[in-house]
Amino acid sequence: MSAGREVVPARRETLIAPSPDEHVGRFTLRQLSVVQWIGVVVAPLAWTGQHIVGYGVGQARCEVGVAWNLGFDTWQLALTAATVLLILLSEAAAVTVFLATRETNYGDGPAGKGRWGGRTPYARIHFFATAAMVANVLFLVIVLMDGLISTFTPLCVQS
Amino acid sequence: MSDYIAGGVPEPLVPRTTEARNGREVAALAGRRREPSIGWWGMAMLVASEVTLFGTFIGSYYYLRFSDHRWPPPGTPEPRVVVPLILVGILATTSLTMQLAANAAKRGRLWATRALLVCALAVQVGYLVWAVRDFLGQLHQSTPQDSAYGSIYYTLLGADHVHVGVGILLVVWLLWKLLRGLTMYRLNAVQSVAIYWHAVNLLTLVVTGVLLSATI
Amino acid sequence: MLAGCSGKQSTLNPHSHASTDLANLFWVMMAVALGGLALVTGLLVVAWIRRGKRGFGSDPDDPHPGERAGWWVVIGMGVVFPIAVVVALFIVSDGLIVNVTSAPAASSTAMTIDAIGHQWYWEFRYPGTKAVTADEMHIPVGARINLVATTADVIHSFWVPTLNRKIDTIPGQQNRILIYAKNAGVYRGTCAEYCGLQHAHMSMLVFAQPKAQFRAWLRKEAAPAASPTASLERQGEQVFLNGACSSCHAIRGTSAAGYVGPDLTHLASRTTLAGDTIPNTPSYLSRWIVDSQHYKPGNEMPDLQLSGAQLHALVAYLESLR
Amino acid sequence: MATTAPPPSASADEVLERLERMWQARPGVLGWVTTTDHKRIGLLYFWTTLVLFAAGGAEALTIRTQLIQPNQSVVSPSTFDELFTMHGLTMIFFFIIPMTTGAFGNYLLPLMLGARDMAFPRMNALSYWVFLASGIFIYTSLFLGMAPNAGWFNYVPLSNAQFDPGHAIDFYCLGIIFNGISSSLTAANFIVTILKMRAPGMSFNRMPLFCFAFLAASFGLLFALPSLTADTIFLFLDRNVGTHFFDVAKGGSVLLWQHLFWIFGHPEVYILIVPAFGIATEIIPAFTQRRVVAFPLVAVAELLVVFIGFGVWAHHMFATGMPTVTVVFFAAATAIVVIPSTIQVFAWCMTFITGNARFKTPLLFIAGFIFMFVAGGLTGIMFLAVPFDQQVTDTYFVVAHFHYIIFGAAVFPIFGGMYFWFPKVTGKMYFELPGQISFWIIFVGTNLLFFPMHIVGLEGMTRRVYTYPSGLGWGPSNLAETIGSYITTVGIVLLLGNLVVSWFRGLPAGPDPWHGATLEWTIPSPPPEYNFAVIPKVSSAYPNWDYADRVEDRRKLAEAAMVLEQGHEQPVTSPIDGWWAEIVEMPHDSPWPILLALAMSLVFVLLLLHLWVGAVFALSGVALALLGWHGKEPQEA
Repeated sequence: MSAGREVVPARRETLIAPSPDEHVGRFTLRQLSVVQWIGVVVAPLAWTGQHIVGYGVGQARCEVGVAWNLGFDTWQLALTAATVLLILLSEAAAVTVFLATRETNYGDGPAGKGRWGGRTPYARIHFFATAAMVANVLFLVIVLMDGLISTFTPLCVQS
Repeated sequence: MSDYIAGGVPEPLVPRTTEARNGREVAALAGRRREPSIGWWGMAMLVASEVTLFGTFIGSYYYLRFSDHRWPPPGTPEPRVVVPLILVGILATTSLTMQLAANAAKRGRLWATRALLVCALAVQVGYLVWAVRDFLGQLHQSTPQDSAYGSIYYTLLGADHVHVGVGILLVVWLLWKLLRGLTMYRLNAVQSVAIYWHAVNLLTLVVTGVLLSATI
Repeated sequence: MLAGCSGKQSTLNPHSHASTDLANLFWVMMAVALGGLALVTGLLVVAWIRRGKRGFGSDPDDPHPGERAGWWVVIGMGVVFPIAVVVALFIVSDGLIVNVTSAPAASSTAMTIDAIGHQWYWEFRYPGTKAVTADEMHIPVGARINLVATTADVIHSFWVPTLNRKIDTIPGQQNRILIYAKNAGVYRGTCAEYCGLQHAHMSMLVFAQPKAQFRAWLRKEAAPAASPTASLERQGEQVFLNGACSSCHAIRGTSAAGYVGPDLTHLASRTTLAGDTIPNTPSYLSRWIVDSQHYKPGNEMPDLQLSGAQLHALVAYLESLR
Repeated sequence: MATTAPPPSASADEVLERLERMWQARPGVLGWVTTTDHKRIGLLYFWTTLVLFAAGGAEALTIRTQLIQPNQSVVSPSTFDELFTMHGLTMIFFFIIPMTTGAFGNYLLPLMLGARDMAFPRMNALSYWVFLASGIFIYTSLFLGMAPNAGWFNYVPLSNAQFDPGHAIDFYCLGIIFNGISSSLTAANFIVTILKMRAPGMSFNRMPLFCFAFLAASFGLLFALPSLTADTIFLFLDRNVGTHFFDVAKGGSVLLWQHLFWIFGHPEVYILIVPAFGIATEIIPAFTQRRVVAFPLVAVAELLVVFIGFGVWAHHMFATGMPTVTVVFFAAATAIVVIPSTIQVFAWCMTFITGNARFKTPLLFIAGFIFMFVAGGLTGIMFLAVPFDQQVTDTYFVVAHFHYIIFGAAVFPIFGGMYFWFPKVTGKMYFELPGQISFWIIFVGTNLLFFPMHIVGLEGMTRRVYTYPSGLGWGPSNLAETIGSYITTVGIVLLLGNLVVSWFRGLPAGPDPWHGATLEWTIPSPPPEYNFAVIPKVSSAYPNWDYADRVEDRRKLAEAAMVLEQGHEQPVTSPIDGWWAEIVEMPHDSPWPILLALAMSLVFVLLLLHLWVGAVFALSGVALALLGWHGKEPQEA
């Protein structure tokens, strides 16, 4: 929700917080925050999409007999490749943010060691980046597992 | 930094928003509040839950469709395309009206808010009246008891109409509240009902699209 | 202990390639699991031994002792190692072993048997013959059999643990599973999906016989019931046909064609009654007819109000149905 | 701090006295009926769920007694079916969820976030009254002898009108929907509370892990329940209106029920145990005097386990004959959903080792929880092996697995949490020795109860059989299980007895007996109605150990700064970074929540009796209650 015009100056004076335009390495703080969210949300969403579509394609092909002009394996491999790319993008974003904010500390509060100590939002950005770096690996593994196995298993054999 | 202040703002500068009792105060305090209200968040949660419910209904629709090749089954009339689309399109415009009402309320403009809400209400009531008549009309040709298609068709449509009806009750309640002027509480209410209506309009569009997909 | 003499229905007492693979898979996973449990328990024991040694605030320079080491353990033992384990398990079980238990290719099987679940008994049909029996399935040893599992009412699940994994009987669906017995014997199976009041008494016996024996059995089973010779048995037949029995049970070769209860054409050739609940002896049979609700409360069979003489004749007749 | 200079004429005592006056509740029963205080609502939840826990436990004991040896007939088959159905429903919907989210969450979340109440105090009360009503509703069926009897997952067609006539399944459908309303309200309330009501300065990376766990569980509930609601609506319509959602003959599908049920049902499992993780991650730091190792990974693991948990549902349906190519998607997700748990387990163990562990009763329960959770989790991993899953599903092996998870991983931390926060809630200290004894009895009892289930399961014993033949070697294991169930009962009775006696006889505990890590230990025990006299300063996830901040708070109290005593006032912050956005007036206690719950109960009773028109009229009662609810605005209070 955008702030009403008349109070913007007041906010600038009173909000004891780093300016969003402050430079952190190559990025401004605002950009860094955006990149951090990319690192956090892209991979889960990509996996969600691949999970639903991949399952749906299998159901449609085997339970209903709907065969779109593309073959099943082509579908799965294309889907897997696209998802893997998105997840790698997400991971790259997380790593970038992690490296850019190393001089902070997610847990020790403003008194923490490092250039920014544990101050908000640096510490929050670093915290999410750290978490995302590990989380994205899990999504990558899931996608590779089912994407590849589903192309190797004989098509439409009842399990 | 040494003079770090928890929350970034010293207490005296934080707006005590619930104190706003008229349009001017509302405008001033709402402007200084840099975040959506708690009520807005609460409504967002309700909306998330309702959207998920409809997501489940729609998922069931396609699951049933893909487990039965005759869709709609022979003897069941295909849903009409043109009229529903037009009316849903008209209903969707109320999102704009509701949002304008919310913005007007945020700027403390009581009369503008009331006027915009009345406009929205007119369209919404019109839509619901037509929708209910059409619903009952269709029941003469086919019923939910005919087949799984009928069951999910009427459940989806009915659930959507119910949500439109609840939205109308909310708008009526807002107008009744606004008879006694504008307060921060009522501003929050207007903003919350606005996002409810955004969700309902979106759902109505999607549901109509899903039901029409049977004709493809 | 698990696969002992009483393992008639034990998953760890395999008598087919499929169950053998499943049992071996289990033992491997079990070993790994025990290792994991031992590891974590060991860590807890270490913590207990080292209790009171150090902690927060004990060293002002290092407020969080061992944090870095902890991170590496969490990354290594908590992420990398378990991912390696589950991926390996996934490939072995869901890439390879899954094909052993999935539905057999139609061309690869010697014969087909239909298993139809009823509340609460199993009906077995042998397509291509007239043979219909209940709760006791006969199969040739060493033959790949394509078992088609369907249901007449609710969801049941066909399961003979020593021969293969289970398969649900879903209304509107024809699920298939491979049945194969390496050696002759009697294997016990049961309904695995909760199917109502007598789910507990919906078991079955699978008789794996040498091919010749099996063919003989099938020929006999396909034939209609021999009409009774002794007068008592003939009275019994009349009781059966004129009484309530024939409205629910079928006896091929007579006018009785009910489809509520199991087919009784060759009842006497079965070893058990009511889904392996009681042995099939004249005394148990008569007690079952008089008061089936005692053995299997809630089953469909009504109290027939038979006189002693009628019951005597009826049992004699049923015992003649070999 | 110059910026928060005190108003000239206010001393600490005046301020506290004004807060007392402002926040004090109505006296007597009326105070409890109309309360919106999250602590009182938490206690109401606690006592109610304990009663329902006793009911579910009694059902379990009857089941175990029936199965003590082959061919028993302690109860009739139909009673047995009702018992195991009600046991499942009770323990999941009426004990664990309301105990963790309802009792622990309600009481502790605001205290840990530095808030004075939940985001929606009256909605919070509504959740409780609706929960109570739904509990009474579903247990009425048991006393009327028409309790649900198709198992807690209630598969069609067994549960449709043809095979289960009468009201049993209608009670199930309506009871589940009714209870789901309560849970959804609680979930929404928790999410908004966690996102918006944190003390200023508590950015996400400074939020206690307990709150991450409850955030995850609340999102799980919010997005999982609609699927179950839709499912039960379909079934109710099929049974009473004649629709054909699950009728194969008319183009319906019986597997639709299973898909919708398990899309809810599997996240449900994580909704049950993630709050328990949260409890563990509070108890461990307190008793090792050390922060949880790898904080960000544990935090994200709690969220991930619920998120990935939405993608594994079909592993409950591997035996229904789906194509292998679709099955593997769920097997892969099932494989990886393990990893967040391994992350947490090793983080906990390393915290144990690198910290200064004091094995008091709460920590014993957590150690036991880790053991049980790992044991249950390892059998859980086996279910990603599709063929093995197809072999053991619907047998006692699965029963063993999920009881290790649900009793071991969810109920053990609940017991540990009862001991841990007992001093905070009552101001009394429990007796340590009986506490430790109760742990060992429960630990031995549960393992004796649940471990042999693995064996009988592998030996081929299927679930939900009211009896079993002799001669298959299942007798000894079942006997051991039954004995184990009795031992466990003894342990639980001892635990509760210890707490009750301590309540009257216990020594005063003081505000912080454990040198705990989070904000609830900075305030007196039991906490005052307004929770925090001074809105606390938070600069890490373990604020009670940030000595400087606590000193500053005390100084502010002396200066009457950061007190917000002009009404039921509460700071509201931004969702991620905790910037201070506004100060709002919170609602006072109100009679409308319980009245609204009554109106809703009337609707559901009329639906049960198939009085459709009456139900529609009763909805107007709901509308009236809502009007009254919103009649008086906070600034008019």
